[in-house]
Amino acid sequence: MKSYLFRRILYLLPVMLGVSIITFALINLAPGDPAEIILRADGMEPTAEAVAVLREELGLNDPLYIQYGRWLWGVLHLDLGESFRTGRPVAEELFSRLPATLELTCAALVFMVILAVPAGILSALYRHTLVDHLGRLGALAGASLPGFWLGLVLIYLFSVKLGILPVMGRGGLEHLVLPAVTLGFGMAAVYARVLRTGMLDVLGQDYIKVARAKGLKEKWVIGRHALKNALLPAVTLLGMSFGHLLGGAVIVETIFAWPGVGKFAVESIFNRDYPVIQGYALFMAVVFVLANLLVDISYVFLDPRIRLERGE
Amino acid sequence: MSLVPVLKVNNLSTHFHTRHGVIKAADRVSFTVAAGKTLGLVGESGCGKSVTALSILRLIEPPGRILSGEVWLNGCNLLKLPPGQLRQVRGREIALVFQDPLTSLNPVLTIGTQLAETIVSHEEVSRAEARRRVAELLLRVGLPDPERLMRLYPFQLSGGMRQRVMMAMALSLRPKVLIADEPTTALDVTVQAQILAELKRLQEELGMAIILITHDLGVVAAMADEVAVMYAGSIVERGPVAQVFDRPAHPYTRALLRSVPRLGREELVPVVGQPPLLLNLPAHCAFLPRCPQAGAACWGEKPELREIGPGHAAACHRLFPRAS
Amino acid sequence: MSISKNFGAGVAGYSAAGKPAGRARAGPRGLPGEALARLWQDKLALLGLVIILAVVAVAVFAPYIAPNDPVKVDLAQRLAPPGAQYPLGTDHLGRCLLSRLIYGTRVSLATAALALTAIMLISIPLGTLAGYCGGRVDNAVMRVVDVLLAFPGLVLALVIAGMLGPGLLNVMLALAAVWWVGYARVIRGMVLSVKEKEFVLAARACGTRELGIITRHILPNVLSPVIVLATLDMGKLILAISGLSFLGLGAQPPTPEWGAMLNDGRPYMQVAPQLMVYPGLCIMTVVLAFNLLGDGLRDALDPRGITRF
Amino acid sequence: GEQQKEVQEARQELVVGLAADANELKFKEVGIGSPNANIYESLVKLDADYQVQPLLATRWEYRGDNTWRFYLREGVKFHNGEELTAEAVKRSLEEEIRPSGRAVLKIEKGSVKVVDKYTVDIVTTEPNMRVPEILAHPLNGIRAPGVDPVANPTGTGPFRFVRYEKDKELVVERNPDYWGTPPKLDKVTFKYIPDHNTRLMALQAGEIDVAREIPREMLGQVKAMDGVRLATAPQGPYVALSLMVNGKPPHDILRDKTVRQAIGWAIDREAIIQKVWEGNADESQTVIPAGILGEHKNLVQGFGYDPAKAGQLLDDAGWKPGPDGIRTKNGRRLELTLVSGFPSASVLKPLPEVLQQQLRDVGIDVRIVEVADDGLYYGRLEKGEGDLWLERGNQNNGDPTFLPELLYHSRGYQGSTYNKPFWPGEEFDRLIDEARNTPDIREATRLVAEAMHILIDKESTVVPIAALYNVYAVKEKVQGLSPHPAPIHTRWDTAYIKG
Amino acid sequence: MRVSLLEVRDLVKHYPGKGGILAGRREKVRAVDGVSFSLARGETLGLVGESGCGKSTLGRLVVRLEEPTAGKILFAGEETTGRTEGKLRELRRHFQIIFQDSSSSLNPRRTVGATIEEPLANFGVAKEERRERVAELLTLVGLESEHASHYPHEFSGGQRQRINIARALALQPELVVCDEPVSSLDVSIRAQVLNLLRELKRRLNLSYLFISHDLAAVNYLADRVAVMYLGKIVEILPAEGLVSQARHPYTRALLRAVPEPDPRQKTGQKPVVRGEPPDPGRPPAGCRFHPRCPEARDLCRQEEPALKEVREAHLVACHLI
Ligand SMILES: Nc1ncnc2c1ncn2[C@@H]1O[C@H](COP(=O)(O)OP(=O)(O)OP(=O)(O)O)[C@@H](O)[C@H]1O
Ligand SMILES: Nc1ncnc2c1ncn2[C@@H]1O[C@H](COP(=O)(O)OP(=O)(O)OP(=O)(O)O)[C@@H](O)[C@H]1O
Ligand SMILES: [Mg+2]
Ligand SMILES: [Mg+2]
Repeated sequence: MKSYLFRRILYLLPVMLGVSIITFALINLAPGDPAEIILRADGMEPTAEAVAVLREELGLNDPLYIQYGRWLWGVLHLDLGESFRTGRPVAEELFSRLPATLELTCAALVFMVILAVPAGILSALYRHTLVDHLGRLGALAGASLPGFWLGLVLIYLFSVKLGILPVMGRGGLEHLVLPAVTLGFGMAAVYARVLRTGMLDVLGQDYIKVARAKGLKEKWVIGRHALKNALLPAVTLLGMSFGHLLGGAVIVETIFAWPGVGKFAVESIFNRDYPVIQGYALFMAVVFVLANLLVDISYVFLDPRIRLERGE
Repeated sequence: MSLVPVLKVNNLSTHFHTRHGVIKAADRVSFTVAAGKTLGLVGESGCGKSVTALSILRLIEPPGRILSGEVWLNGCNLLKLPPGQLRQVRGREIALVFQDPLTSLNPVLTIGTQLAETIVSHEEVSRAEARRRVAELLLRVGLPDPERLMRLYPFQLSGGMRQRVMMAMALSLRPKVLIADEPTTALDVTVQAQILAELKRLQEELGMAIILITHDLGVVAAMADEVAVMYAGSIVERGPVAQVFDRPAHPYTRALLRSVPRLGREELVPVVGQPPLLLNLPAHCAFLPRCPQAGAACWGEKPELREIGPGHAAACHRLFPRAS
Repeated sequence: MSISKNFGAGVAGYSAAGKPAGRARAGPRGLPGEALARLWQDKLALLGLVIILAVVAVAVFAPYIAPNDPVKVDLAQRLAPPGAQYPLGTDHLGRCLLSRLIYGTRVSLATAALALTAIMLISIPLGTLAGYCGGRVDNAVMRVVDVLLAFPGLVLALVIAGMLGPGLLNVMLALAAVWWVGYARVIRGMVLSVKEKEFVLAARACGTRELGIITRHILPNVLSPVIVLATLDMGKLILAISGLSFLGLGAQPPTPEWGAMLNDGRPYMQVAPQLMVYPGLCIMTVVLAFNLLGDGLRDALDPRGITRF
Repeated sequence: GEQQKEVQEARQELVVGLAADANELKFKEVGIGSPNANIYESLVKLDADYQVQPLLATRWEYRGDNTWRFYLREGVKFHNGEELTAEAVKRSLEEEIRPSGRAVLKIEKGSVKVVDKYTVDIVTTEPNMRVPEILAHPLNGIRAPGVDPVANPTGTGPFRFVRYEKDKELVVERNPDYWGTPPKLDKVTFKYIPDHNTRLMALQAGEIDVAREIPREMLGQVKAMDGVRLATAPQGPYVALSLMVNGKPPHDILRDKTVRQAIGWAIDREAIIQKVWEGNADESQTVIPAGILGEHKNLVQGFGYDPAKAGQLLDDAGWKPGPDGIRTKNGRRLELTLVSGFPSASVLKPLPEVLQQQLRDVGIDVRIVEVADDGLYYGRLEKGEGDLWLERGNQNNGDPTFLPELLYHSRGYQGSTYNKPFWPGEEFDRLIDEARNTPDIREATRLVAEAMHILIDKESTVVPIAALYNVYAVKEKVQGLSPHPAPIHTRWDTAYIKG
Repeated sequence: MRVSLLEVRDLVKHYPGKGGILAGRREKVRAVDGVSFSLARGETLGLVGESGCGKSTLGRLVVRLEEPTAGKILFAGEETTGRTEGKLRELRRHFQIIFQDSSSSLNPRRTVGATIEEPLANFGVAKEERRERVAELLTLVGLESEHASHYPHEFSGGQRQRINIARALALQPELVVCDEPVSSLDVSIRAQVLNLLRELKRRLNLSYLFISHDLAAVNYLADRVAVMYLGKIVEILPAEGLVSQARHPYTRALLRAVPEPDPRQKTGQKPVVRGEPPDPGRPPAGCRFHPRCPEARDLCRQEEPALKEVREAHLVACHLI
């Protein structure tokens, strides 16, 4: 297993290299000359000479691979350049906002699991009953709701009308509720559907029949034999959901004035703060890759088939 | 035969209600098994063997439904038992072994856990005691080094070992009846021979009754004392193995026996036509379209299973000139 | 020379029953006719289909259905309540809300459909090639896929759209650039499994050329899960597009696009909630319809659930 | 007496909701940008009419030879207890104010001379008659020497820095040792809430007391809210269309002044003000805040709404109505591109669509291009890709030449390259240059007003739409808050909470 | 001896072990590990062996659906190994294959007619003629010409296998590899298909390589029987002598393990060999059968026995003989 983990981590190297190439390439999508933008951001007039001087200074006239090498070298030293807008190191800016985003996405993930697991499982256990139909329709509707819409409606209801939850901002647990629900709801719907099919699959398996034939209590059959098998594949999906949540966080953070990287990224997009956008893409990729790594590792621990088959 | 039947199945009917119509997977199935004896249940794929087995344990799930019948064991009708008591019977009185030992074992639990939980859920024993008994059981089904084995997961075992584990699981509470649903179909012949021998030995030791489901006439011949031949959801012939093989009464049994290739035999006479679908079966004898001896009488209602000799019964109009 | 001279008549006595034995349960699924029959049973999926057909009809016939010019600004009529001239009232610039919603159908559907087309055009050849050729081609494609999958999809789409600047075309490009990856992977996986099927081997054994194998044997068998995926993804794409529009990266005024309309209506959330409610409902209904249909199609075409994730 | 009592009863804490956190921006220092938390004070300040008033300097004079003398207020202490002296002013102006600010003032190291403990001379490197007006900008606030302006911003203002969390909030507290009347508020918290709806709902829910930057379209609903009122500033920012006068085909239509003027007459400003902005704007068409032009503001006339006249002008210019209502001339359709994006497309919404409709009504077809920010806007402008350029501008100091020079002078402000498109001609340049070199502010203002007359009425390279004013949505319990037309000059020390 | 239609010499096929980049070390699976035999025109060679011993791999190698790792295959004297697919195509019409799984060997999205037509189209038969031949072929295998327009899922397993046979025969091949053609079929149908195959062989002078793990079925159809164990042929002998003259301990064990449908014999429940077939990734040293062989000796553990002729047309690979 150790060697599996080792290889799994080793495998990240080429992937991260590719990620870095794409991230680097992103800047070339943008209209306009970075030198010019920097000059403007500094309140200076981008005259032709000034641009030329700055281009030379920034090495923008070097061949792309040299620029890439230089950039990568910087990235490896956690130097993602400086924000055009704030003039501060991008890494620092992102790091300081990352905890807020992680807090939000993790809370949403937890909410998603809390909502989706019982919903998915109940609707599988009571399939073709009212519970199931309502669950299925609810899940489909949930997956069809635009998140920003839901967010604004939730604020209006729970904060303005009922006044039981804060409208916005990051703070205690009560601040987390609405954004996490907004963010997690759509994914929960998707997740519940996946769990339902997974559970139905498992319930049709022979070993479930065998467990019943052995005279095990139904609780035991579901809780021990069915659940574990049904939840295992769902674990992999957790990693993917995390990616979706990171994406969805952008909108939710903007609505709820949540001081995270997503909101920062949107602002940076509108300010054409390219180093920040670049850094954001890279950061999210790293977080996502690490999350998936975590999921894979936990999967290895959870699933004996993988744990014991690899290596040793 | 004056043997006392342990399990008595009477007029068991199980139907599936699907979009396309009703599938009469088991239609008024009746048979008995005596202690220490083996009943072989043979028939083509889809004729209702597994459904019958599952119905006995009441493991049928929607869209299937057990319509009628009685399953007598120890003086109780399993089909009428409240769920709590039924659970007590399952595993302790009747055990089940499936065809595919890989899918029958939960892939994420160790062998030891899966075996021990059977014991623990029926008897007030400590975990340690349960595991001790599991080890003993594993030795008994011919698996060496049980301590190590108990820590393994199903995928780490070979097919034969898994099937032995399944047997150990089934036998862990010394059930009176063992239902083995094609226990060796997935295995190679050499391994099949090992497993069958093991089964025979354990039956002698424990004195249990076995219902052996298979479509391999050879396995029936080797293992069973009595045989029941199923066709399209119903038993068409039932009787002591030697009699049925030597003097098959039902045209289907006869045709089947002639269509199986044997070492050294020169001609094969196939059963014509296709096996029927159990969907919306006609009212008459289901074998009629394939029957070489069909006559006008066969177009009437479905024939009943009737005695044609001691312990030997068949369901065919040609055997009994119409009485009514 | 005719075969009959060689073969003579059929081998007597083995004739199988006259009709094909109509196997209801057995056999691989995925025949158009049978799938449709199964879909017919699924009332929710039918509902989805009906909605989608209706929406497509609305999109096509928008000029004939819309009561007013969708971009005609009439400040005197601003935020008018529903009435004879404006069945759903007007927006903040006095434009007919209903007409805008009707024309918005065109924009939203067309954008999502175009993005989807681009996704297909990239992913089907690449996925098929990777799965069928294996080896180095597969490796190359899959490494690219791995790398793109290392980014959270929506994040990458946002960043690309952000880099390219606002505009529906850019949003479409960004989504296509990110979205094809999942398809390529699914298609490759399916091609791999179909490639191993014995009918492919049989085709090769009887001398069918590679191209024939791909087009006649592999692609048709890969297609139905792709259709399911595409149906479900139409909904997801519409959502993603509206989300990006919400952030201000999408449609340019005065294009009546639902996401942008929603965004425009936000300031009036409390005084004229209909400006947000109707576009939101439109998005939700259409996405729901695609989800319903996709779900039903999945059950009908792909009962094994290859496309489940 | 009674008011005093109320003040004591209520908790004197104010929470202000803002759209964006500008504190982190390059060259902005915590507490100065948006919002100005009144931590720092400049030597002089701008009153609501853009007139320069004493603040840390009680008096100032121009002594010839590019020398401006300022007499400091005595006994003023920084928040860290140090005294405000000429030395501190020198250091602050020469070292701590960002280079661009120094460039505007035209000072460099050594330009500020300590005359005595409370007197400084500012000797500009070239003539600059607008020093006091420029110094009024809060960015030129005086910093305590030797203090980290990010971690611990320290000035002389009525509020002291407490805490700053990026993207979340900035908190300041009352400065008990303030040299003037100490503020009534104990604490002010500025929260950053980018989404307008959320900001407004936060106000409704009572999480904030003041919401700034509420889109004008939303003000109608704010008025209807219980316990919320609007606090408005005198007019400040302007909205105008700048017209490309020397574009190359296809953007050469507006070379014709008649067409430019037709556009001026085609815009129904009243409808825009009343319907789009719900009455929250003013008619003024001077571009420069009317307060700055003062008595001379009537030199600029602007346009009225007269579609018939607009049509006539277009007819005169040879553009005749075509079958679809769009005018044509020699087979060419009257199609113009409107670029919206200064300072950003989102703040100008939904104006482009309204203008599109109004111009269409006189037979001009308009294509809208929205660009996200000023950078892209300038980029487009430099390439000359557009005819009509929709801008919202405002002015933060008292220098009347600032905006005209920045936007329309051929030289541009510090030599911009993008002014040519809207250049109204030599005469304009001459007037602005002269204004800049006139020490007397009233005369300077008159010259600027004349220049604006040329810009708007004569050459019509700019078609003003309206003057705006800042509106804050304020909880009723908040009293004494009077927003400044330029938001950065707003003072919070006069506000208090009524119990 | 007749002219060999098929000649297989020292054929080897190794597969990389399972697992991708992330798996541990990979073991080569020696699916076919040095197999030689020949097959005469009109002859049927039966191939038996336990699951995973390499029967199907051998079959696929023979019809050149796989590239062998080493060894030669000659078809009617022409080498088929080492040819490009283009050069191979002309030869393909002479040898065809029928697979075990009757349903997965038919494309569910093509009609039966299209499926049977495909080989004809590939070799340039005109459209009209194809129609006719499809009808003929369908009748030949006991179906009806109207069935051409139906889809595979409308047929039962036995009928589907008939369709497969029709397709295989479309090009009038000389050799047909039957890879367990009846294993997936119901007992009552097996005999139909076996008889059909036998009848076709007789009529069309076909040669079969008939693969099965069912000794009785092999014995019924084959002229000679080859027994495979872990990638190697351990015994080849004429079918008539299978029951009485088999010499290899494995063949004998197989024969005894097969349960006969005769209650008086009660065969098939005596464990004749111990243990289970080993993993082809790690074949044991020496004789591959030695760990399970009741008569194994030291020599068997060390040295691999070669296939030796013990009588005419009877070869055995065992040290004990
Ligand atoms: N869940 C189900 N839904 C619908 N029909 C079912 C279901 N389970 C079984 N059947 C039907 O019941 C009939 C009997 O099935 P069963 O599994 O008992 O056959 P079998 O004799 O065990 O066959 P095999 O030899 O293939 O195991 C089949 O025709 C099948 O169509
Ligand atoms: N494409 C492949 N890649 C890797 N290993 C393979 C491949 N095909 C077959 N093998 C391996 O080669 C060995 C022989 O397989 P083969 O299918 O030839 O056996 P078989 O005798 O036909 O078995 P069965 O009776 O189960 O059909 C097996 O261990 C199998 O796992
Ligand atoms: Mg069964
Ligand atoms: Mg095989």
